[in-house]
Amino acid sequence: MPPLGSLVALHNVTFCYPGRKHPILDKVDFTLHEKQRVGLIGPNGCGKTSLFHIIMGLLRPQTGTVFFKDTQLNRKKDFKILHEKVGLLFQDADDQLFSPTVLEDVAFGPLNLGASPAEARERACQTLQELGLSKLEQRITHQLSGGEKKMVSLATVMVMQPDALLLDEPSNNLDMGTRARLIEILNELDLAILIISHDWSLLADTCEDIYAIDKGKVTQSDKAYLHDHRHAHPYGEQPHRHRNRIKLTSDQKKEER
Amino acid sequence: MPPLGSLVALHNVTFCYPGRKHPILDKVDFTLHEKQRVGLIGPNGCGKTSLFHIIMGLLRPQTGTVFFKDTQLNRKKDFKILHEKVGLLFQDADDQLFSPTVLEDVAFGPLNLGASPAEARERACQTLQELGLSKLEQRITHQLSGGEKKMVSLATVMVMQPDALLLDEPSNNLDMGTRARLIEILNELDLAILIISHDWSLLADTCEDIYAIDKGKVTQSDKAYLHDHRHAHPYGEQPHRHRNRIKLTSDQKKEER
Amino acid sequence: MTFEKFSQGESLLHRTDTRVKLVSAISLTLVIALCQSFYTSLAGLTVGLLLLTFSRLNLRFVFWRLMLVNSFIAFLWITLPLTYPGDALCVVGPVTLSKQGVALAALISIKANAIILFFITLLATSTVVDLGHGLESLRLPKKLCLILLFSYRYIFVVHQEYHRLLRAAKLRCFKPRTNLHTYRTYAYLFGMTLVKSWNRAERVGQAMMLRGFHGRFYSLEEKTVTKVDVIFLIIMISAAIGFAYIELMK
Amino acid sequence: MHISEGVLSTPILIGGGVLTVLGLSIGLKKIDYDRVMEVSILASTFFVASLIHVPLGPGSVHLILNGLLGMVLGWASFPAIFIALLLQAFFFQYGGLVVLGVNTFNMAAPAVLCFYLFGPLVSPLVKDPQRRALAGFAGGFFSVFFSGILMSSALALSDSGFFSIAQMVVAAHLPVMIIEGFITMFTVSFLAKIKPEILQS
Repeated sequence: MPPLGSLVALHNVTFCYPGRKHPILDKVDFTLHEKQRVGLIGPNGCGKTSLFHIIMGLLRPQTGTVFFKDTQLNRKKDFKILHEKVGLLFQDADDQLFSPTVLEDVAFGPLNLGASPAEARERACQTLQELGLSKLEQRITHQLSGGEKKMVSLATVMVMQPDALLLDEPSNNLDMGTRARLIEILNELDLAILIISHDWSLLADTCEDIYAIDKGKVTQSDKAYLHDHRHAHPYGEQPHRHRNRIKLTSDQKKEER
Repeated sequence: MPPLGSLVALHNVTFCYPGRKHPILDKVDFTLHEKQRVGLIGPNGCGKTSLFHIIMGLLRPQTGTVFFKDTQLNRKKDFKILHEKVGLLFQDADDQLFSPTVLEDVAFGPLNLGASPAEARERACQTLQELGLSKLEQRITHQLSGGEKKMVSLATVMVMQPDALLLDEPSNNLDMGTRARLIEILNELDLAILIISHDWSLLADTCEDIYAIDKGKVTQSDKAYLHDHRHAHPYGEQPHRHRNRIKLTSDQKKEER
Repeated sequence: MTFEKFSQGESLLHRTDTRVKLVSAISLTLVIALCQSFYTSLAGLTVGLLLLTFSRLNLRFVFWRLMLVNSFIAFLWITLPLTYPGDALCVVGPVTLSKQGVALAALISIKANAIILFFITLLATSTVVDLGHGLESLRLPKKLCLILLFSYRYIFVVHQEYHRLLRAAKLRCFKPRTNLHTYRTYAYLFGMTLVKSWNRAERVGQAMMLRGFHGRFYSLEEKTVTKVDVIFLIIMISAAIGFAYIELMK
Repeated sequence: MHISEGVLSTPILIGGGVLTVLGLSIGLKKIDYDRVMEVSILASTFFVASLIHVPLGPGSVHLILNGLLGMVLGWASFPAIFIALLLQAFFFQYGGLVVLGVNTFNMAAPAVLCFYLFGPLVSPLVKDPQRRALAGFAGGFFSVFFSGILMSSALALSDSGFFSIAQMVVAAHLPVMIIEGFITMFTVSFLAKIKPEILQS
């Protein structure tokens, strides 16, 4: 059993894609607490997205259990309560947005939760305003830029007033401006956040805990060691910040030198 | 006029999408020499893909000219000689693989260039073999995995025996194994390569020169400065290489310290 | 998505040339579809079952497929005996069952099942790719064969695209019901899929042009017919002629 | 929405076959080789529509959308529907080969009719969104209605004993017509906003 009082938890989860020899997730335990901010780093194809899909009930693991607020979720139906309180931001915003205008897309969730059209509209407008997107309200979603689409898809999730936000490679394909704005917004949000990304500096800027995922296992970041990297930044000349909230152990600090 | 003896060159190219205020490419000069390996880095929506489409004649710039082997390409017809010698690898392999089976898809190009069915078949088989894909020959395209699709679409381009290869985000959505295999193959090829990607380490592993593209301008990477990055590597404990072919100027080296 | 459930296998029917199977299926189906006698249709069903044993397919899958396809036939069994004009077979309270109606429902059932068996054993044992090439060498218009093969290629891509959108809607608590909100949502989901397909068609068109396409498709196929194929074809055509003989003698 | 093999009479099967061959040859003539891929991908998209089940009371019905198909593809609806039905036969053994002509005609003829009657009314040139929505609804509704009529006529003309069944077929399609009307209406409005060139054919 995972620790009591957690928001979302996986217990002993094993998942193997049909036809593959090795499970992509192998007896994984994972816990996300209320308001906890966790980053998950790992190479492509290591099972990061599968982990999200298992949490959301889109994939069913071969063994193990998903818990939401200490309730075991067994059947497809059980996951509906989780869907109301946990929002998933897809890697590709084009997979998420399908309404003709931004306002309609953001209002879609509240309508499903039983809000009247007027209420849904109001909540959508408010959410867009909070994210600084009011001027996009009447725009055709399909014609937005990649960065705008990403922010609108964040709005479609935030309008549900979730307790937790799962973000799948949120900074992929974003220009520096949108990326900075996204980090700012994420840091203002008062809810649990789980981000998977290989954008290390995004994770460092937004999360308290960082886990690594590889060979089917999820391990806390103290195993992942920090080291120097030759790294070119095409925008090196423009001001950019690299916050790093991870507390280094003295050993790692030494290695960093 | 671009320098003589180049393979592909853009001269003073400006391109603006209809309805947009700012041109996405603004008086760009760009040259790709025979066997040169160039990486192009920049955020999404910065015009990387437009640049490729302009080179291939799929988009016509408002001003400026495309040169292929010092010949100015003006009309749609002129680009046909370029299509025979410059291959474009699309970002989404599903756009490139339209034939029902792998062998048919790879043989499609040679057949169009006038090869007999037997010749086309032989060239296709040979190309697949060279890329280590022989066992995929008879497979049905839509049943391939994402990584397999990417490798087969490389084969459909390589079978044309091009002088230059343009790759649009080749490592997107690839698993680690396929990505490594792709880098290996690209490094073995004896032709000019132009890659656009935001996968910095892919560019560092495959290209000699790196350009940045932003705000409509293409700038050589000596402007993009190399600097230290606090960077955690979850696999730091395992051996891994960071090749970096970029020659640093002494100034940059100083900054790197 | 496993659409081509029966196409994988090692049996004689899986190995037989697709063109031979196409010609066989068309001639057998034609005779049985047009026949009016029980004898002919039963002979057809027998040949169908015989082919099934040769095909060595998973009988459970075949059974479920037959059940699914028979749903329309079941509808006929409910309605025809009650509505078809004819002599009373029996009277249950106010309901009269028509003798001719029952006979017709029975005849249609036998014919339809015989034909489905031809279909499963002769056509579904090939991949759609082979069937497309087979139809092309049987002189079906080339454009039509190309549309068949390319549609087949992209059904899976489009289906996935639609499913990703539907998944996103469901994660945002979309519960399909009988109301306008539901129909509007499905319209948007399909509309967006259509827009994506439209854009994809443009990109694929570009990819084709870049690889030298100039309005002509060339074929790579050169399949040879074996002796076994010829014998198989002769047997199947003889069966079809046999059915026609039975039908005309009645 | 199709008739099984083994039900219809020989003259009806031949008649349907001839009409479909005519429709196909007109349709194919209108598609030059550069447009083959476009028609193919749109045909797959409409095939996928037939896999979409929308709720109707306690049950569900799958989409047909032959009205929308007609507005988008015009005469190319004949090959697109023919191929979709052929694939259904290959994949699921629905329908059949001999009856393919009748089934194609029953769905494609209303699509082409819809193209001429409602296509101009939903085109991007129409500036009034309400009129476009109305035309969209009418297109979706009537194309299924015409298909139902053609299907039941094929049954009733095959055998006068099928008359009652033919009536039931039309009645059973009534709720489907309404759903198709709404879905076509919303899709047409969606396309007009997002990608009007799809409705331009």
